[in-house]
Amino acid sequence: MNLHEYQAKELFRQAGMPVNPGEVASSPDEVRALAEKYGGTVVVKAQVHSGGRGKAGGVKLADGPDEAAEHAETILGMEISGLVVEELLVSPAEKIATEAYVGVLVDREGQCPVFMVSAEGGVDIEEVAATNPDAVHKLRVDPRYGLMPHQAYWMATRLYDEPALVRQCAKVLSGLYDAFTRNGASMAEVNPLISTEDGQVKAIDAKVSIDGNELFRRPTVEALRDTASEEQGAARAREAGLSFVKLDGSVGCCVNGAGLAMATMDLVKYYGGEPANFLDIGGSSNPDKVVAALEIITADPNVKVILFNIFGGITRCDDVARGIVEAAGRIDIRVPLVIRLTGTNEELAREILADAGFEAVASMDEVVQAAVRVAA
Amino acid sequence: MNLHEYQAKELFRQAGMPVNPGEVASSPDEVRALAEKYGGTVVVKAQVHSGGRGKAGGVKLADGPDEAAEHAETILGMEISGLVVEELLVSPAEKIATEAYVGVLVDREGQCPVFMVSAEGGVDIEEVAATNPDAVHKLRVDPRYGLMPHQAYWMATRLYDEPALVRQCAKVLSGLYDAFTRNGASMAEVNPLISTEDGQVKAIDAKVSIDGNELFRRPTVEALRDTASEEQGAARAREAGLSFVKLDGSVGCCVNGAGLAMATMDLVKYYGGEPANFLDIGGSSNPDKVVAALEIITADPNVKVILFNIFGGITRCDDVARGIVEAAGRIDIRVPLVIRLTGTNEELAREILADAGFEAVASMDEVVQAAVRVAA
Amino acid sequence: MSIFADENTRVIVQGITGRDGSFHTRQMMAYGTQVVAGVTPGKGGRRFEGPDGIAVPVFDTVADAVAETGGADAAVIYVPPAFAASAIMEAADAGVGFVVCVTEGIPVLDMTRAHALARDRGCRVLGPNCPGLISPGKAKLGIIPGNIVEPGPVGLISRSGTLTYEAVHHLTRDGLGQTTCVGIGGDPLIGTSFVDCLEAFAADPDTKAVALIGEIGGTAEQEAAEWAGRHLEIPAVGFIAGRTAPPGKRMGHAGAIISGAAGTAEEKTKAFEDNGIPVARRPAEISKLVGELLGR
Amino acid sequence: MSIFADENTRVIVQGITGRDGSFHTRQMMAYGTQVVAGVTPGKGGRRFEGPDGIAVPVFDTVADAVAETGGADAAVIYVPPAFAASAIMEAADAGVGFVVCVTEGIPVLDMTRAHALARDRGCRVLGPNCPGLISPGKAKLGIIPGNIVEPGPVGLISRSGTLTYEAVHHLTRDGLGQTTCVGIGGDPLIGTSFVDCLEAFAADPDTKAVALIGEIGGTAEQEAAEWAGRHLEIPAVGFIAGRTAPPGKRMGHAGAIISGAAGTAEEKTKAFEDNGIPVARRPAEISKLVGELLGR
Repeated sequence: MNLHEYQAKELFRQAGMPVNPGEVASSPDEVRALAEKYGGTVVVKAQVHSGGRGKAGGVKLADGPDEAAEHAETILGMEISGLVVEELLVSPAEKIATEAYVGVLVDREGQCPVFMVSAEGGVDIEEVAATNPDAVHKLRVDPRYGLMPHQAYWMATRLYDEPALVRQCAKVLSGLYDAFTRNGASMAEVNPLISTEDGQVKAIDAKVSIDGNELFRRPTVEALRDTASEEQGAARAREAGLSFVKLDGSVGCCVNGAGLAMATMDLVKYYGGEPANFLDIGGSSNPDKVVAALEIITADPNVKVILFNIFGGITRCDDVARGIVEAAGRIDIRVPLVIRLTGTNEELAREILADAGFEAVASMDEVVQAAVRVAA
Repeated sequence: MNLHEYQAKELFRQAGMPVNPGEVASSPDEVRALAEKYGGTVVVKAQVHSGGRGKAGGVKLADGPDEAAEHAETILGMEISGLVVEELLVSPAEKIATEAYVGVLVDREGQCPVFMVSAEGGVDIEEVAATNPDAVHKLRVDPRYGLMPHQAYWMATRLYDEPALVRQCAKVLSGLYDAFTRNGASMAEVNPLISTEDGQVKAIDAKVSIDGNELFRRPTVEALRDTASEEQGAARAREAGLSFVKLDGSVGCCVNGAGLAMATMDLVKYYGGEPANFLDIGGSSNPDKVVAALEIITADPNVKVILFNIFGGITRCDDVARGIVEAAGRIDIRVPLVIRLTGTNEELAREILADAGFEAVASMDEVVQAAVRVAA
Repeated sequence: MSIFADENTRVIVQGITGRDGSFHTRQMMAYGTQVVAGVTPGKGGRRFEGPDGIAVPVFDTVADAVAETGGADAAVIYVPPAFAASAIMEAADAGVGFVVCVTEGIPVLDMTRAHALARDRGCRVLGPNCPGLISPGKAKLGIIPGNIVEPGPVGLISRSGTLTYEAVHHLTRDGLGQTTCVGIGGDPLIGTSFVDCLEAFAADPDTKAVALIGEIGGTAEQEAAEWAGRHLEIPAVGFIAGRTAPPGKRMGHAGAIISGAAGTAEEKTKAFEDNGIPVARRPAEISKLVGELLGR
Repeated sequence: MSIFADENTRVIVQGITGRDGSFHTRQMMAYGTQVVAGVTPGKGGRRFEGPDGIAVPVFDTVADAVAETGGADAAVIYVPPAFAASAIMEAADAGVGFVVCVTEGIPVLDMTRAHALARDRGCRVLGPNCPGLISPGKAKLGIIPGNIVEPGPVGLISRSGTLTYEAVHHLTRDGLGQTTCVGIGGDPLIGTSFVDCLEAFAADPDTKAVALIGEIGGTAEQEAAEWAGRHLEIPAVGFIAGRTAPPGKRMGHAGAIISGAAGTAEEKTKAFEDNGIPVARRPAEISKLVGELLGR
């Protein structure tokens, strides 16, 4: 789950990190009032879950309240990477001396948090890593010890020479690690971390992604979710415990298991069709999940056929069959279903489906070809 | 640094542990008022840094306010292990079903915290360990992981069978570990941890010792120090950064290094004298420490001679010599000094002492024999 | 032979009294797996009724289960995600040498600690978020359906669950039985990698070919391809799920996400092919390619 | 020969710019110790002026010191107690294989973590709260005065600082030089035990006798006595400080406390004597007993 910049900054503040001031506004008048309050030059920044806000015109400097309001007028409602800007963060402009990058995420290979820091901040860090890898310093954190003081200090000395800045930066890095672990983040970064002309190190941007698996035990973080900015079907899928990603094709897919779901999409494409979605009804399923899956898929007007591909393991085929039958009774499924069920309790499932007038095939190639035919 | 029961209980409460209610009083009237407030039977407990308060008559049940006040009258001012009782903890009596012991301290061998738990609580745990070792369960905590949930649970199952009590006990143990680490304790124990007739697990006693080396960074814990209950000279020694233990003999000892200080005491005894104290002026010394050491030693009326035994390493002999000269000028040293200095800057030290009219010998046996002679 | 587990493996089941745990424990026992005990905190002292009148004792802790049953070689974990990392740590701490964690949805920071402890204690973890493994005709630890496998010469390794079944199903139907089928799990942090499994299969004289079923995200397939290119003497076949997945979107599995330009199906396919591993375009093709390489 | 450090040991000093650090670093350098660099956070880039016009570079971090000076075998730590455990962890983490920590007063819970990391990284810690070691004529790491030692056949191990000097002083005066004198430290949690030192001395062909200077508290002397009884082929002499110490009182050293009936001087003396190790009653007697055992 991605957080907005202003939310991420608040988590950073709670972890004791120095963050530039700022408040959120959702109208030009509010932006004007904030610019008046701060005085001088202010920065107006679109709050959307997307990189490249600057390039897209979503970040503007304003020399006073009028200009700030004008910018707000332009940016509010703008679309950035398909997301509509509904909130702006207004901050006083800082006198920047240097810009650095600091970030922490989970390293698959090391199976631990890994910091990436670079004295070259304010730019795309992936690009820095690609063009000038020596400028990016990596440090793995042993999860048994957490970030040790000497590690934070070592990283800080990669970014600054001046001892006072090094000390401040080491604190920032410890704070960042705290914010990362205390909130169950999968990624937390500051880009840029600035030093000001008067020798202060502070974060003027913030990006945090939360590990979805942490949210059940972090209600205050879960409360930061901006459901308005989610894609169609995502909220409903989440509530029902389904994994769902909307795509542009016409073959709705309902599969158990992420790997099989991807392979099913791939096979739809292989046979000349276009998948309408990724949808994994998950491991230990119950009929309600199937109902929810059908509701989500049928809400997409592009869908011309719904393909079930179920291989029973921990999921029992009879549960899925019951779900299909129940859903067919509860909601209006206006497109054909093509069903493949095999594995645990397969026979029972076929009986349930047959009793309700559905037929199921046993082969994946067969069912995908059938679906593509129907959608064509 | 030892805490009083009521202070330890407060730390336990802060760590989320279930602790029986109670308030501190220092007069019979206050005790009467508390007994009235709680109603029913109350327990009145002497707050002194000593085990065996019960056996000494410092813990009494009272059936009402009058009896409580009577007990207070008896216990206040009582001496337990040489310590005068000045405060009482008053708590409502609990309906006890079972009594267990849980404690955590630092294990030298494992170099980690170690829990000791026993279903046989309310008695001397060292005695249980000696007479029935199988009744005491030990569990080492890997400091890299802290107390893991399964470890707390495992210990809890050693104390209780009923799942509800096990769950409560596991929480108590996690809380105890938190209280232990968060406050820089070297020992924390609950004896007894009770289960009540209505199925509640709670601490009705509490004992915590704080690692003295932690106090510099824990001002709120340092504030719990009860200087009134400290032995003579202890507070002054602590302020001056000296290690000091009062003994009963007549040969005052001022030595650098704990090992040498002990060996000096032993040698005093070996040659037929009795040491008046253990005093280590520490590693990197400065003259002020020597002055403080002399003040502390001379405050003891039993002292008939002061023996300096200094072997210079990190301590420089000249610093000690300067301290002796300065102290001789500042305070009235009414007993003879016998001095032995050798090691780093020994020559310089001898010159400084000679200039001020003091003489120093080079051998430890020599100086100790001289001191014993003077004290005899 | 087989890898990681066989008919002699003594197994403890953590979460044995839960819905999934009890269902799959019965399936494991019915398949012939030596389940010696179960663990569910608060349910110690009961007995778990398996199929055919066999019952096993239930304990409150893994340590008790290990102590009271004369030792266990492996633990299979079916506990909810909030407690699963702790369950792995409990098993590793009790000296169990092999832990299969079926649970999906464990917080990744919990897993950094659980994997660290498992390494410290010399415990191999399979998963989490994996279907476990099955050594056909010998034992199954996890949830892979027993009726789709057959003993034979193929070793199978997969990041997926049901996609594994799909592939195995074809192999079995085509007469290509398996030594062991291992589902290594779809999480970003898993205890046993493709390479670990390849090493084990390479050391198993009965395994004559290996099928590697990967998916988008991470670099585990690339490392496996490189290892196989250098060390593997038996033929291997690859498959990658997620060719049609858009970048930046998590495809169900926490580990299945293309970050920037890294972890794409193209990259992984290329790594396989560069190391002499043909890549199937459809799940059904995996078996075909294996058969060809084995000269069937 | 000597144990743990000699003239070829390349040494880094942490806290080199402090009062004690700079004083003792100059003493170490004057003794001939190969000090290659110093570390003080915030002072990187300066040079530390030793005796005889020799200067060494100062770095902000141990990692930089190791990288820029072509490696170091040992680090000696003179930093305040609040930062000393962190300094040990920094050195161990930077791959330094031997760390001598002179600092006294480090919180014991900090040390549980520092010792764990040192073990994880394969780093031997001497101390904390120790005077370090001296291999006469070769090198000194720590604060043992160089003028009281001489090369010779005796290995000395002690929990104390100045009491060590006292004992060494007598040995030297009696013509009994030393291979290495090791102060293992007076804290309850120390990185190198009596037994570790005994093992090292036992493997050193030049060490012909060992003196063990213990004190009240803990069981380290008892373990050493038992080990020596079983494995040590050269003669050993013991001494225990604290015969007159009352129980339950900490005698300066955090580790020197009699808890209940355990850790008394009597118990330790008995352990030594039961294992054939004569125990001196006065510090001056240590040298006498060593001389007798060596037939001098």
